[in-house]
Amino acid sequence: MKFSLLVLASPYSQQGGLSALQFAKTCLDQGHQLYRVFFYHEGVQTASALQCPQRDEVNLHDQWKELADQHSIDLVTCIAAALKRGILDEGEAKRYEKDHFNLNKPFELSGLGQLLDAQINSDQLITFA
Amino acid sequence: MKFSLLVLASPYSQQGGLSALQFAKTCLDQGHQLYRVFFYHEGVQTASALQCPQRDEVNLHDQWKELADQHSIDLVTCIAAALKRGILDEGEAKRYEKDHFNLNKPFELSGLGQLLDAQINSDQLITFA
Amino acid sequence: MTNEILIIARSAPYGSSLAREGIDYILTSAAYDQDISILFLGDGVFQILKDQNPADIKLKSHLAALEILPLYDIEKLYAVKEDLLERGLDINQLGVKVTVIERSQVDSLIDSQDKVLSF
Amino acid sequence: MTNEILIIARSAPYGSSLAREGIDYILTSAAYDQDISILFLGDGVFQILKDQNPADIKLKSHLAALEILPLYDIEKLYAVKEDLLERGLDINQLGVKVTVIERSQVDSLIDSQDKVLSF
Amino acid sequence: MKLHLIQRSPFSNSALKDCLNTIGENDSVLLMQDGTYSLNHPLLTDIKNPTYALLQDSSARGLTTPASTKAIEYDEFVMLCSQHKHVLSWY
Amino acid sequence: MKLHLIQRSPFSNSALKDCLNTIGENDSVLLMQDGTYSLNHPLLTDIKNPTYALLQDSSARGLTTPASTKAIEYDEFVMLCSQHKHVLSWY
Repeated sequence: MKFSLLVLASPYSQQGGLSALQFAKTCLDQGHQLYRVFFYHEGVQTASALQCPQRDEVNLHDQWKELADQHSIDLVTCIAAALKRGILDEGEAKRYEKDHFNLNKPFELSGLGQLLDAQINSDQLITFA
Repeated sequence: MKFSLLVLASPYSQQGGLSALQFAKTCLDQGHQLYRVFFYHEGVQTASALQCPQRDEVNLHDQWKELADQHSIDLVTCIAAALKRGILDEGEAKRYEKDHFNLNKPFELSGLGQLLDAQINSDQLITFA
Repeated sequence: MTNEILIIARSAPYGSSLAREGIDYILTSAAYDQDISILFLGDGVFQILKDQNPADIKLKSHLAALEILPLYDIEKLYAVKEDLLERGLDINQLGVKVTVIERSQVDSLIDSQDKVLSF
Repeated sequence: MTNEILIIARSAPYGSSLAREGIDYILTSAAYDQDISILFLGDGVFQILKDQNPADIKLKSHLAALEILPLYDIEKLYAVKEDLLERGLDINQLGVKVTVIERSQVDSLIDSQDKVLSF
Repeated sequence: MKLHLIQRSPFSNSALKDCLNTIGENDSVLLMQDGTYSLNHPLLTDIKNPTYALLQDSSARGLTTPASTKAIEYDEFVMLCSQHKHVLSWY
Repeated sequence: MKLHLIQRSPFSNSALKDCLNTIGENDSVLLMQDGTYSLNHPLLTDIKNPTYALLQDSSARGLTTPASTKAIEYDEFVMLCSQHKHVLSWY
């Protein structure tokens, strides 16, 4: 089956991001396809490369990156939700005249059309809040 | 009177940050002292200089900065809560070997002792969640 | 391909941005020619109250966003009768045209759709 | 100067980080020699359940954090009886030593303190 | 004598209920943010404590304040905070 | 035939209540995250729908699963999602 995930949970304030990661790994273990992970609402914080969790905490950003590198999963961060929350890539940093940025590949910024595409073209879209 | 504020709310996901700002302005208008604003939990996101709200949205980061510049208010961000959520200043960026950072003066990173100090040394500590 | 998509709006506006982010998703879906319905359920029924005046709290009007839905041909709006009643709201206090349905009808409304998502 | 500070712990652990962040504040306050009491109220009573085993969900044990409180001389722990009962919990299921008080006693407990903060 | 700030909707969150379960007879309640959705909630009609609601927050939401509740602005919000020993937020 | 994911505590959030208000007779309920605090909630004892709980989430919290609820792991969680037309999250 083709799954997509919608992550609304804030990575270090709520459990939803951990649940989504575990769900994603189990999907892949079972041979399902993971079509896209879409980060929206507070979930966009997951994309920040500046997160420095403690050593005994899961680094959600790194774990998603690793999973995406191994299985070429689309990690899409909603651009409108991300920009207001201070998540931007190099291009947006230039556009908004910021000296710094915090979003790198494989995370990417894109519009809500990518969530719609995931909802339409996956058999199942599961929300983690 | 001496007030301090504890901001737990995420700046662009909840209303608490807007309420806290309005409360702070009213305090100062009434001649009260604002001893410290402490950002904890999701409130630490307020300190990110990378936030790019839309033009018809309040820029909470800039508004706090302006208020602090005018009235020399302490804007303290909990360092432990901030680091895991990807909020760091230049010094922490070096320590954690990150190429970028997003926290500048007048926001500063410090420990929970600053919240305790605010609670003890203010007449009133008001929480905005 | 046009899908029938139901958005369940469960969040009250202003306190959380979820209500607004749900509407943003609805407008995007409409722009891509999907057949959208909206079900206001639980605290989501507060989204459709008339006379919202959020300028004072420096937030954008949620009702104004809902009012442009007809321009996108989104006209299938439902609200749950019991959820309105529990909150002391009657149909005269609503600012957009909705079809009031009973809780017992929600199940089959959801089942009739190709896709469902809630905010 | 030592203040009597009451922390009201209202959040269930694990789903939200607030419960943990409250404990972090308590440990800080204790390190600065404040006289701390903790009141577990509402869903906060779930913090003191025994046999927590969060390694499987990759989170740190909340109970383990509570168990070190006596090392900081924090021994005034209270839990609300009715909130335990509503959640089907009895005293045998608790992992730390608490004084069970009734809802009617909460008001005067709070009033007796110099400072109060809830998480 | 405490001031309780209710910051969440009583229909989706237990903030108001948890507060009223333990409220003292000399305490006051202030509804703010989504807490203003409590304005016509049955739990509030049963209490004798002074009840306030932040006007900006209720009018933003299209809510009207019943006679039993006093609509206030930030000026009075700050003043109420200065007049109570403890101010507790419920969220 | 829907699968409902309950992701919040029923004592502090209306997720479970809102879900059960409108649940269909052929639907199933899966408790996860703080939703596992629902395990002994009165609302659940009244329903006839199949009820599941994510074992990792309940054991993390020190909760035991009553006989009326089936404890499952992520394997079965994914399988349940693949077997239902709609999967709805309540939070």
